[in-house]
Amino acid sequence: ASGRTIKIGYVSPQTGPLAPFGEADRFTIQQMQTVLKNGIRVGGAMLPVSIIVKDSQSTPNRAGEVASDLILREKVDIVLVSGTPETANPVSDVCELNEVPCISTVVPWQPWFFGRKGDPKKGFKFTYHFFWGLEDVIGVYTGMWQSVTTDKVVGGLFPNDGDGNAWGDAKLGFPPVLASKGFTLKDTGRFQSMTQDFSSQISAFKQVNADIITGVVIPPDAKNFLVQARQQGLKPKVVSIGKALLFPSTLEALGDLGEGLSTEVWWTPMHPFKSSVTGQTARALADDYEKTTGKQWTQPIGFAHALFEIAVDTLKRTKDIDSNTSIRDALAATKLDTVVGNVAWGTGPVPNVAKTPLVGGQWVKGQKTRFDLAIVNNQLAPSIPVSGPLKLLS
Amino acid sequence: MTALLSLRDVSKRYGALTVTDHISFSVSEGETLGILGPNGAGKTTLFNLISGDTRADSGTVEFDGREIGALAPYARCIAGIGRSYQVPRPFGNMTVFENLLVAATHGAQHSEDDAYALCVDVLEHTGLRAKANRHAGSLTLLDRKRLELARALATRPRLLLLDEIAGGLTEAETHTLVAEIRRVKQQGVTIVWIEHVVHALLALADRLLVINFGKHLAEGAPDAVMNDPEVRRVYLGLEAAA
Amino acid sequence: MDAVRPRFEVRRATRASRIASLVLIALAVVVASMPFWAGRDALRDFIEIASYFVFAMMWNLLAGYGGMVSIGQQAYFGLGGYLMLALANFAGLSPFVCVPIAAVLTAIIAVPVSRIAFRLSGGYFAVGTWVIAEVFRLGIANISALGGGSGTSLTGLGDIARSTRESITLWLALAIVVLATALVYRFLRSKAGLALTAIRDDAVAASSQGVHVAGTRLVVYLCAAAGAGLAGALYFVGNLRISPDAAFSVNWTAFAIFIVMIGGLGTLEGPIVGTLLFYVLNKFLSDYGTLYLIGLGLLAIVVTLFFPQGLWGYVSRRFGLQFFPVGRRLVMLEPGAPNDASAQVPLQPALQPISQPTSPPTSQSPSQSSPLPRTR
Amino acid sequence: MTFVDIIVQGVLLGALYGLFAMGQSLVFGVMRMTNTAHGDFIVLLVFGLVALTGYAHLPLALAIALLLVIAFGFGFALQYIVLNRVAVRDPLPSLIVTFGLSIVIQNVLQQIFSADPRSIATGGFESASVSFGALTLGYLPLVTLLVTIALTFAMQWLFGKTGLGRAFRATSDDRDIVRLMGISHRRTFALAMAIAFVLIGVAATLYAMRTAVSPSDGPALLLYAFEAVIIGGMGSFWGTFAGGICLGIAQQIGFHIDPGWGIWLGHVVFLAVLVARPQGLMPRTR
Amino acid sequence: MNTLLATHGLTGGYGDFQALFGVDLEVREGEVVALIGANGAGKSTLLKTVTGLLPARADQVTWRGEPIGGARAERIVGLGLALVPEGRRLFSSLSVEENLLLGAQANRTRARKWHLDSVYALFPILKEKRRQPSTSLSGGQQQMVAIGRALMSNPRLLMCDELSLGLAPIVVREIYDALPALVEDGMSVLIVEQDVQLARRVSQRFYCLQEGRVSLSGASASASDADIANAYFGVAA
Ligand SMILES: Nc1ncnc2c1ncn2[C@@H]1O[C@H](COP(=O)(O)OP(=O)(O)OP(=O)(O)O)[C@@H](O)[C@H]1O
Ligand SMILES: Nc1ncnc2c1ncn2[C@@H]1O[C@H](COP(=O)(O)OP(=O)(O)OP(=O)(O)O)[C@@H](O)[C@H]1O
Ligand SMILES: [Mg+2]
Ligand SMILES: [Mg+2]
Repeated sequence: ASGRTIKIGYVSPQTGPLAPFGEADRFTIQQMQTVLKNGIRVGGAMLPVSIIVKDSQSTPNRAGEVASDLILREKVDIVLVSGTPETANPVSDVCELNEVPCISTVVPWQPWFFGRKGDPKKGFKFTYHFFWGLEDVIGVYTGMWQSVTTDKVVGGLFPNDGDGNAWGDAKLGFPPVLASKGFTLKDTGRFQSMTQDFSSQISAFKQVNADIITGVVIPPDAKNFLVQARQQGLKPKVVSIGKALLFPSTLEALGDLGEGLSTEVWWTPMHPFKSSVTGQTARALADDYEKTTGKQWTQPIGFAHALFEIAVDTLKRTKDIDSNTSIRDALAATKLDTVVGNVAWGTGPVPNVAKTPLVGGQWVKGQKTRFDLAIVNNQLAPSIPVSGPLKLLS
Repeated sequence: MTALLSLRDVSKRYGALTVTDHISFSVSEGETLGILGPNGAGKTTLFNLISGDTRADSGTVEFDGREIGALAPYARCIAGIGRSYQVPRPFGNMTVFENLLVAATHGAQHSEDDAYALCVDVLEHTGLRAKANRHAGSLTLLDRKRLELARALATRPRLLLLDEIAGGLTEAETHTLVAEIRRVKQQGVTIVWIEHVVHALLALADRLLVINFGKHLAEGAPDAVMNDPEVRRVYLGLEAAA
Repeated sequence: MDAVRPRFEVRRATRASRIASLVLIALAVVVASMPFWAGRDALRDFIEIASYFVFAMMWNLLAGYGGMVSIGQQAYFGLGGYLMLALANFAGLSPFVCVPIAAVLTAIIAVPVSRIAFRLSGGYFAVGTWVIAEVFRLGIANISALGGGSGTSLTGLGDIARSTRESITLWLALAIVVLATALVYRFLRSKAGLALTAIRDDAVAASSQGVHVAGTRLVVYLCAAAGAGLAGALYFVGNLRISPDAAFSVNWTAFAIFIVMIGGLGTLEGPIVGTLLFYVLNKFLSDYGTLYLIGLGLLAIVVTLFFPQGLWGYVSRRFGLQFFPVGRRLVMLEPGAPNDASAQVPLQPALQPISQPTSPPTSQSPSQSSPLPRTR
Repeated sequence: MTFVDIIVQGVLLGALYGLFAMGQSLVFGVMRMTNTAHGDFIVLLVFGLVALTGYAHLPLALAIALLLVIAFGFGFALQYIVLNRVAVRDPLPSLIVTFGLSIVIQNVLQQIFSADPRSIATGGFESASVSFGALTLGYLPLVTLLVTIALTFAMQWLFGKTGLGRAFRATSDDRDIVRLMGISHRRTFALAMAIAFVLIGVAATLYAMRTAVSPSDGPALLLYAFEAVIIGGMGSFWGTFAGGICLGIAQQIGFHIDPGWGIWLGHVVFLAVLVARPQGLMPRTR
Repeated sequence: MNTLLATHGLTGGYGDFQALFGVDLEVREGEVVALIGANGAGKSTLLKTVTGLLPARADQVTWRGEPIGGARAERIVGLGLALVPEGRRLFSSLSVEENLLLGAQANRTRARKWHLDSVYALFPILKEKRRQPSTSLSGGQQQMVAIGRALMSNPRLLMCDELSLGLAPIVVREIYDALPALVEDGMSVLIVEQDVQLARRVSQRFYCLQEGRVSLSGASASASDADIANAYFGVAA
């Protein structure tokens, strides 16, 4: 196996509705190509590396197809995938079936594991995942909400998609925990994304006069809901929503409505971690991104970077580069401090899942940019500094 | 001779307009009935009622002793009613031959191989043989009308409904047409023929039916009807026999 | 009849068609042996091609021959996929067995659906079918047992050895392609196929010539549904993961339309040519993402505007080639008989306006028999 | 959610759908063209407005006016150069070309503006509202309703009473013979499409104020527009308006029962209407 | 009487199918000219070419000496030339009255002898059905609308293809009786007619087409039936 090129496959949504999740990819890939230009040392030999990037076009089918391409045509040694169940799950499935090691992230682990019909006893043979889980986001959100005075009535907006179904799941999702923590949840049921009208939810929330609104919705829905909520006189004190509120671009689109909204935060420049391949701190990485692209930093940067950190580390530790199982074994044995924190499998809630820290953030008026993401809750990851308490919506 | 087709008290209205007004008549086996009437009298509608393209509001249509008012057009065709359209409706993307083949395989219920012979016969007699492989869409008006007749014949009808197939033909062409229809008649096919070209009609019709505003105006032996002063006034616009 | 019957014969096959049939059989054998020599990617490619092709061919049957232009065939594609998956995951049947069963069930479901769809015609039909597909998508998205909106994975295949799984899937795909093609071809050559063309040209006239219009249409619609179901089931056996948005995506029909139009509407060769072209493009250019899709869209537009008869249509007119002739040519045998094979219009009609499935019975509008040339 | 509330919100939602549908009603009803790019046209103009306000930094009012002018020209050109070739009774060619257009538009927009959703800042207008006792109504939805009604009046008059309207219908019947009446069918169609685009422009403006729009949103809008047109019946703009309202109310009721089934119910009602009255509620032309 | 319309060696056809081979024909102010010929002779093609529905070389067709060949139909009809097309071709989604009104659209300048009332006077039945969709009319009634529609543009030259086709004798009579009245106020008429006798009776001059060529022409009164039969079919019938 001397001198042959190591091939790393990478799948993410670079176009389509989920494109914000893939926004950082071009930057990350370029960075990695420069870092790895003289290859990786595997078992004494220095092997050249090529990274093959595929676009899932935000559709599960396409994601599955390109994954098969990577495996069958490009014959990649390892597959990396990032961004929403709609992308990560089909790719992982294909890898599992074709017995190729796969690392996935940027999906709460439950939708990834149970969404793929995983069995907590058996786990998966070739697919490994690192990210936080619903228990974390629930913890963070409830933590934020408990830090302020509300009537503890929560209105839930859970769409009928991978994330929405998981968040709203009666066993794994918000409902049981909220109940146990003394919140009352008003869940009007799963709705179709791209809904033009939320008046039924709004009036339901008004009836129970919910002070808190939460959920995981795509940007257009978020805007629709918030606008109509204000129109129809729903005045929540706290709005904590996942997905839609992750990206600065969507906040821009929200205009004034955006200020004070809160969301979960998986990575920021403030995170006290360093990259194992470039040695950059989180801050340095973010600055590098803003300098290179001229765009405001976004959370996926860290995780896209971490995917490659783990891949490189795994390959370095691989005994026989030509054996999938050998690579897989190396992957399974990973214990690495990455720019998103420590990643190690075996300690997670279920097999094949490693967890990264999660904190809570709120969008506040920024200096350079219209909005900045301020960390307001770190109870699950005290190592990450908070910049202030959660403020109620005016 | 037994009645092959008989309409009893059939009416059809479009909105306020009564197009067919309590019409009753019958045609006996082997007979040729000519139908005359001013434009808009309701002749074509009458055909539509018989062929099933439109349903009557009231009254009964009997064919070969059985009530067919409820049957769909295709069923009536299979039962033995073949029709031509006043404004030709060829299957434009098919060849002339295939046009006939449709009629022969479905209307006449032949297997495809038996159908070939029948179609060739019809092509021969309707002077379309040379155009057998032409697309029906590119035919001239005359050939389209020929095709209407040919297609109706290819369904092996017992009752043949002809709607103004002589319109627009020259003298000579009309003669050949009349000859062809006479041949069909001699095979014992019952014919109902709407025609404004009266002399063509007179050449063959055993009996004439004149309708006006959907109403039965006159009926009987051709010359009798043609000399009926009412008919002459309404239809030919002549004052009583001059 | 009295007249002496002239001697004649009716030509249906062409030389090209005889050669073609041999070539195709040979091809099938080659494909069947692929597991023993070809790479895994080739196998998968064929399976994907197969499902695209079958789906496109069925759309072609429906729209190109049946004159029923639907934007809703993804309904049956998705149903096929979901039924296969449900049978496999819940009833524990082997997914391979589930594929044909799913197709049959799809056709059964299509029966009541057709009663709604057939109330519509022309553009109405096109849009109506799309809405029907949406109804299925949203309906299934609300069934949590099937994973709801997030979809679910096919579990049944995990424990079958990889190589066996792949070869069986390939043979299944091959069988489906051969069967579907053969059936459609036979159907189109039969007198039912004849009726179909007639209906497309003028439904009213057809019924007055003894053609059971509604019946014929229904048969075609059900065939198309079953075929789409097959394609869908096959695709998701290969793809393993299904979700409503993916399974019932209008893009399936969009692709089918592109394939057929680029290849040639209303010809059996069209979908073949179209699929191959589409597939090649998809393989080598799809990494260009948006640009690729822009190109695809433009291609479809250009072809429709300037080669309405599609690539194959163009070739077959240019060189009078026909691998799957369905037309009939009458040839008079006795000497001197005017045999205007010279004045041949090509047997394969260009794509001409398909008269809408139903037009008012007494309508005297001569639109489909106008001697005036249509301005293009 | 009170019954009144459901109905009111349904009407307001329906007005938006009706507005989406106006342009389609003209194109589908007059040219008999199955335009599957309608939704993408709306999105296109939304981004046009975004470009005018966000990049060219024009004041909103001016931007809107400019947009409508551009829309008119663009619609005219599009029809004259491209779509006229496929504006025949056969739905297929137009269907494919517009399908193609739809894909091209979506991806071009994505190439230029990225996949991020955009909207028009109206300085809080979109969230302002008046309340009548229990129910509070947003200004924006009310404005949408009024605009839709006004446009319906205008279109019905133009289409039914004026010579231009007559020319529209005649041209859609027989594009050869209409030339013998001294009318160029190419110009007539182009004009119709131009007007349709102005209507789309209005819809796009109000829509962009209401929600954030991303390049791939078109198809979702298309179906609502089509449904409104078909429920209402070909070529009748009051029908289209009514169709939109029906759709809105149906969905609203559905949402109330279960948010997951709202849109579904809308579709089902649409199909039900088709089965009951294939010609639509108030058809004008056939 | 000066010439209104003239063709010079007019050729034409459909795509690569040629239907006309050098036709010379002229129509003068206020005369009725008949165009006869067997089916497929090229009569309709001639009319379509003259009105610009089919392509032609500019100098092949002149209007008052001006070359108009190949010009756009919508322009040509503006000059005062109206065609009653073969097979009626009414606008199915317009009411009878709207069909007529549309006819007036072609003419903005010329005198308005023909307007709704005068057309209704000519065909009273149409007045009753003015609000009905034109599809709902009988074949004959549709023909009347087609003629009325052409008249509404108050043309200088009215060209009728197969006027009597599908018309009851009484209607044919009415229409042809109206002809002289039309000609009176200077309108010329070119009629394509299958009924040769009728055609000759109403026309001053006639042209006979045969396979795309003029096989006979002259004063309608003088020509002998034998000649015409000959001109019709090439050989004496
Ligand atoms: N749309 C068309 N496409 C191709 N050829 C045509 C078309 N219309 C007519 N032709 C051909 O042109 C020739 C002349 O046709 P045309 O209709 O001018 O004859 P005509 O004298 O009007 O006959 P008729 O008395 O039947 O109307 C015919 O041979 C016919 O086959
Ligand atoms: N679908 C319809 N809707 C409304 N009225 C109709 C319809 N079809 C026919 N009519 C009316 O019915 C009457 C008779 O029409 P029909 O076609 O039967 O007349 P006809 O006797 O065939 O006349 P012609 O000899 O001119 O063909 C006409 O007044 C026509 O207006
Ligand atoms: Mg009639
Ligand atoms: Mg003619």
